[in-house]
Amino acid sequence: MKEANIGKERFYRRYGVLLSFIIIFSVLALTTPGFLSLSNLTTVLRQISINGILAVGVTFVIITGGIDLSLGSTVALAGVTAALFARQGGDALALPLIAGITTGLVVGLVNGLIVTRGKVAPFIVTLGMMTILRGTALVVSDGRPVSNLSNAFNAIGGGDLMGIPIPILVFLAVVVVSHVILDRTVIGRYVYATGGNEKAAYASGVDTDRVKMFVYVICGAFAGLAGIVLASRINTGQPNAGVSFELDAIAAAVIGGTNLSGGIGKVTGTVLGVLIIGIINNGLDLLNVTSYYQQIIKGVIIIGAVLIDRNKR
Amino acid sequence: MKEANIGKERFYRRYGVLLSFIIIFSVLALTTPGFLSLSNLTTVLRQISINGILAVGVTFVIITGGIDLSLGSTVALAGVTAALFARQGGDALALPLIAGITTGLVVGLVNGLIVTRGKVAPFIVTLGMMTILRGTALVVSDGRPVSNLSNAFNAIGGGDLMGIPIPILVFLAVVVVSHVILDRTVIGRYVYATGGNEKAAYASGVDTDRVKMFVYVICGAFAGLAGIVLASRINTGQPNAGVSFELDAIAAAVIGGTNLSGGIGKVTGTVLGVLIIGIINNGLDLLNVTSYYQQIIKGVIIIGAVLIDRNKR
Amino acid sequence: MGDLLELRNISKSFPGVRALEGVSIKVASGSVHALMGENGAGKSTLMKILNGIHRPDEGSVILEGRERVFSGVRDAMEAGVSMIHQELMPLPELTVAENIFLGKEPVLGRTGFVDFRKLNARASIVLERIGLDIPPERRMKELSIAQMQMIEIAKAISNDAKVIIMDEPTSAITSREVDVLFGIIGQLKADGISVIYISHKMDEVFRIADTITVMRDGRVVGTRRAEELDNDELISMMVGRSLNALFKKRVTALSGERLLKVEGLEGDHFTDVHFELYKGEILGFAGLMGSGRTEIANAVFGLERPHAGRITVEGKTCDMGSPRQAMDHGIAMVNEDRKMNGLVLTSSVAENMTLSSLTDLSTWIFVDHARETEVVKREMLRYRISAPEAGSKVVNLSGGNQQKVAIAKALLTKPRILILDEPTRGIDIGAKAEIYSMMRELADSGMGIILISSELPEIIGICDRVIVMNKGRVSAELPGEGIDEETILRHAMV
Amino acid sequence: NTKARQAGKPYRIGVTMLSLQSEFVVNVKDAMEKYASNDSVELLIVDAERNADKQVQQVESFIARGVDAIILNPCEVEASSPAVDRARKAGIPVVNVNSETKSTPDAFVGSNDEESAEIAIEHIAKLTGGNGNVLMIEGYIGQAAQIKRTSGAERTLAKHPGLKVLAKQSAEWDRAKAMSLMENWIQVHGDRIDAVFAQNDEMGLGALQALEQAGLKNKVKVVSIDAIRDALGAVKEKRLDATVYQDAQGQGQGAVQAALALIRTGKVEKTQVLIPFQLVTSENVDAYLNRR
Ligand SMILES: Nc1ncnc2c1ncn2[C@@H]1O[C@H](COP(=O)(O)OP(=O)(O)OP(=O)(O)O)[C@@H](O)[C@H]1O
Ligand SMILES: Nc1ncnc2c1ncn2[C@@H]1O[C@H](COP(=O)(O)OP(=O)(O)OP(=O)(O)O)[C@@H](O)[C@H]1O
Ligand SMILES: [Mg+2]
Ligand SMILES: [Mg+2]
Repeated sequence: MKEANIGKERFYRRYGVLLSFIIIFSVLALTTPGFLSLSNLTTVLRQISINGILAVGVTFVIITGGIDLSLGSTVALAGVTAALFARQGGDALALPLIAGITTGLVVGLVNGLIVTRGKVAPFIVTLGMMTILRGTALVVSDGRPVSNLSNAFNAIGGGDLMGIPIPILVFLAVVVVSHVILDRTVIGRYVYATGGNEKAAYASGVDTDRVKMFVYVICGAFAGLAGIVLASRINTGQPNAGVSFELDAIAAAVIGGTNLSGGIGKVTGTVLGVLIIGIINNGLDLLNVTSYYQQIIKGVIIIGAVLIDRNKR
Repeated sequence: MKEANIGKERFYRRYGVLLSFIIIFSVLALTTPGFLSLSNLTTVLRQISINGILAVGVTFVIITGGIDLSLGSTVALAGVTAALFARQGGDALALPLIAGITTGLVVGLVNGLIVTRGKVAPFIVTLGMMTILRGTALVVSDGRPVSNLSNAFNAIGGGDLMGIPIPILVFLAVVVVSHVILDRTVIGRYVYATGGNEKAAYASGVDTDRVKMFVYVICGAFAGLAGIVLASRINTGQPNAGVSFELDAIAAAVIGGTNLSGGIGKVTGTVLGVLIIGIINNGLDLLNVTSYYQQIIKGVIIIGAVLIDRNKR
Repeated sequence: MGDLLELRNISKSFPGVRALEGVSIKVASGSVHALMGENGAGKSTLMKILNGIHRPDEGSVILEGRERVFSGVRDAMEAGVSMIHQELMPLPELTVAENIFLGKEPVLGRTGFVDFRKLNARASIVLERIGLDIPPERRMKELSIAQMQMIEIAKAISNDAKVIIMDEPTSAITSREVDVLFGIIGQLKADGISVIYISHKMDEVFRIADTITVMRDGRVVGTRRAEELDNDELISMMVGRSLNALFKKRVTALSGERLLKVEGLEGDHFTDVHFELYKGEILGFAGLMGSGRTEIANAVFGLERPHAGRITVEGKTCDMGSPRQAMDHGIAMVNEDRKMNGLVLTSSVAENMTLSSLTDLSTWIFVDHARETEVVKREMLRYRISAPEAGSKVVNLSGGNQQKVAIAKALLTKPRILILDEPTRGIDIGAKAEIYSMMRELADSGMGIILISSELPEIIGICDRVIVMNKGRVSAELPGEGIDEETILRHAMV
Repeated sequence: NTKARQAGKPYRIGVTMLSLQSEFVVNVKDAMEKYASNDSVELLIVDAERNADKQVQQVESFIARGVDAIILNPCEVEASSPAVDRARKAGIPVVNVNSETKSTPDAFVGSNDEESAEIAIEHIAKLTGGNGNVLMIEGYIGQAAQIKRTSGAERTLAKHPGLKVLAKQSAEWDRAKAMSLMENWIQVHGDRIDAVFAQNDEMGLGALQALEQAGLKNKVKVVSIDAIRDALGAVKEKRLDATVYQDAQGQGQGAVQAALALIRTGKVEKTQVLIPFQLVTSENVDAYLNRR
């Protein structure tokens, strides 16, 4: 009996999110006509890819005990920057890609520097950056969408490769790379150690400041990538895009079992969190639930998913 | 030399925010014509009152190591509820006031219950509640502003008492009550203890769950109050009001020295944080800075204010 | 004298661990009942049940003849149970007075307002009683660990308790404070209050205990009157076998090769510190609490920047900017505060153990899992770390096993110089013996070891040379042979 | 500007705009600035960020600073009304631009939002022959523009019983959100969709893109409102079937003119200048493209 008990707890700890996901998925599959079709599931995957890229990026940051509220604005700024180069640059892809990702990288670098050198709480640094970057995106684009982008650029968001939409492939690549980094590499270990107990990690010879720089930079770079995907998906660099994207990304990570106080989290969990949010959004639209009620239901499910998984830790 | 050093640290710890405030205030006073006029300073105070009420409320929550992201939606829902009663209720004030504050109270109660009983992270509970309450506000108001409110109700936001605008008086009352609670009462001690080291507080016989309930309820009630003030200021219960108010409130608390990991914070500090944000907003408008650049400057100053104060902790 | 308290047939399981199995003990009123046993035997768990923190799976608590079910700490406190926890639980931002009276603040009338005057006045009285000369308004975070430990004691005795549980109350304090504590325990006994006293220190237990219960693997091995037992008998009850001599002396002669030289080191709380460490030597640092030993170690290990001074390792002057740099120079350190500065509690045994030496266990940027597992298994066996598996979270290990993980982590960096700051704090006698013999072995193989300890017997027993610190200065350097506690204390106090 | 200053103290007009993150509003603002640069006027432009209380605060600030007139681009009908009341109480002339408030200002220059939706739906009726299934993408729920465009659309739809609304949903004025919404709708409604009405161009363009990707565009008509640059381009390329032109130029310029008249003479010729909406299709799009 006691053994069984232990087994149950372990099961929850490892598979709690999966359970939430399966429950929600099954309910939708049973109640929602069209939900299970291949084309709908592909649609869901394409739609989650942007939130997915952001959520995986912010998972790194959250594991170190930090947070990044500037994600949404970074998406906007990177999208606008990339679009500016995609407009001027003819059909060359390299320039807009480099511009977008570099924008994200630099944002991450600045976040990381203020957090580590300035010793300001990540919440406040990235909250300040959120406004700064939004303003910058508006300045850069003069408050207007940047459009008329090259076909090559627009193909990133619209095209497929071997039948799979490119945004999905980008998301998959981000997932695989991130999973490997966190699960298999030395720096991945340091990320967990820094979040679990910064002082102890430092005393164990981990350069915790460098680890933090690393996570903000990788999170920023992913946000830049997400900005590119978004801009090419809607064929425009929108300075007002991405508002509150960070909240969805953080919610996905936390639903997926990442602990906001640091030290705990997995890419696979975050992916499940992203999927949960994605199928809820899709399912509620398919069911044509009124927007008012959509919000209520979404909120309930987010809390509910974490409740099911609460045995974590 | 060592003594001087310690003295300096103490000074920063106690007066760092004040220093930031004085610097920003002086710069604005010197560069901005009209900033120092009595009518302008009164305007500033009236403008900060809503954010002030919210920031003081969320200070309680943050000191226990929690967070409340549902503030903005609570403001909207409480405003709508109060407005519904202010419309029906003729010139009676009691009903809308009770309705608004009770709404906030109940929201706080639910937040507190899920945090303590459900053991879900406050970030995710209140993030979920943020959407739920927004949806509820839309349902309750049927997606439309609730208007045609009684004059008595509208007078709360628009009127004065002995020449002082009522919102300022409400804010002052909130500040005084909160300061006394946190600084002088037993429950105030428990709030700090719970945030400083929950296990230790529990082991000392503090009912930490009850303390947490208390802070969410008080924060919710204040948000309800802020919702009433807002609705009466704009003569409408607006279901989409208050978007991202929580971020300004949290920023004010953190600028004021409240520590997001709990245990540290003062009402006086939060008030300074609120004032800093208020005079920045006001000053940038007075200086006629373009709105895009305003955002950039605001972000920089928020981070800067905390940087000056970083010796805290 | 009747029994004040009875714990009857208590069982308790945690995920993967059966912590207690049918444990029964009786505590007479006005007596000191010592609870002893190896790390992880279940002592703290049993006491947390009595204190209302844990609920037992089976069994009952009978206090003053009545069966009680405590729904929380508050409940237990009101019934007259008070506890000093093994892990320090300070509230760093609150004042000393607020810490002591947390949960029982004096109020003005029935208003809910704290009566700060009365609070501070009462705190002063309690502080005087425990012989601590600090203002009650001082913030807790400004105290040293030892002082915090004394505050925990103050907190427990200021409750109106019938039973006071003391879970390793002396693990962070020096003999002077121990004497104060034992004086207080004497008074408590005289007042008819019972004390349950958990410690790994034999001499203490024999000094004050009336009754001794020994636990092993979640069960009671036996309960005896203290005077019926002697040292060896007690040890064999605890570890299931008898131990050879605790301390082994050096077998090889010192080569005299200098590993470390520290000159003119100055920090916040210490000045003008000189010393040298030789190959194969165990150098002890003795002193009272707050005498600056930890800070010196931190400076040498790169955790804190000294204001002045020079550190030379194997003839090379080194700049210790960070622990990483110190490690690169062959230094490793086991911190005195394993929870704060030693271990990542949310991570597993394996992850903690290899954290400092991860680059040695990896190919390119990837961790070599197979090699890591092999190393961790080997080390777990070597130090007899009892954990369900290498992947178990450290937070669920007993204190002693946590300490062993911290030591293993330091040694995996293959240091030439090892700094051990209070390495046996909270460790059971068996593990202590293992650590001592390990230290000897390491020293014999050429490592230089600095041992900072407040336990004079181990300083005297194992060190080749002893430096005594007094208020931040080196007050004496004594040879390892032929010193006694009195000599050390004289230099430490003056 | 320097000239104006030398000639005497320039008039100062406080301007609070609904949201400078919305292209149409930015266009109105630009038109004001352009017009003001010809006259001795200093515009103090602030962004209310769609927050009615902020707008009221900004007007309070303007009053405290003693501006000569205030131009208000209201966030909300009711909620922005106190701004008008306060300004009038302080004796400062107020001009509402683009949309109305409940309180009456000294002058109004703008359009009636309901009309824009009427034009759009009428065009859809024309394109579909009065029969078909329509999807409606709404703006941010609870905002004045959303409420009016919804009610205008619903009123007109009622006149065309052959037009059936399959679903309506909010995409919060956002292109990406509208695209995702449309993608989801395609999954359920697929070939049954005949037309899409989006309450602004951003959302219209998002829907358009989803339809194009699903290969449904040639079957489905899309009409939206505002005539922002991208939308005009899409109309020109015959991708978007129509947009409804709202005259940013005329509104901005008219508002400054009215404010100046109020400052100088204390009155305006017409207290209500209604600038009509115009339907833009591929036939007349060039005229609108040239206006920029
Ligand atoms: N919260 C917990 N979750 C899981 N396991 C636990 C928990 N607390 C204690 N244990 C386990 O229960 C057993 C008994 O631990 P306990 O702390 O009571 O030992 P102890 O006798 O106090 O040891 P020490 O002398 O090292 O303090 C150990 O195996 C420990 O790992
Ligand atoms: N967190 C702290 N804040 C302020 N002062 C401290 C702190 N920790 C220690 N001190 C002070 O620093 C001095 C040296 O302390 P240190 O910890 O190095 O001594 P120690 O000899 O290791 O003693 P022990 O560890 O037994 O307390 C003491 O005066 C102590 O009061
Ligand atoms: Mg123990
Ligand atoms: Mg020490």
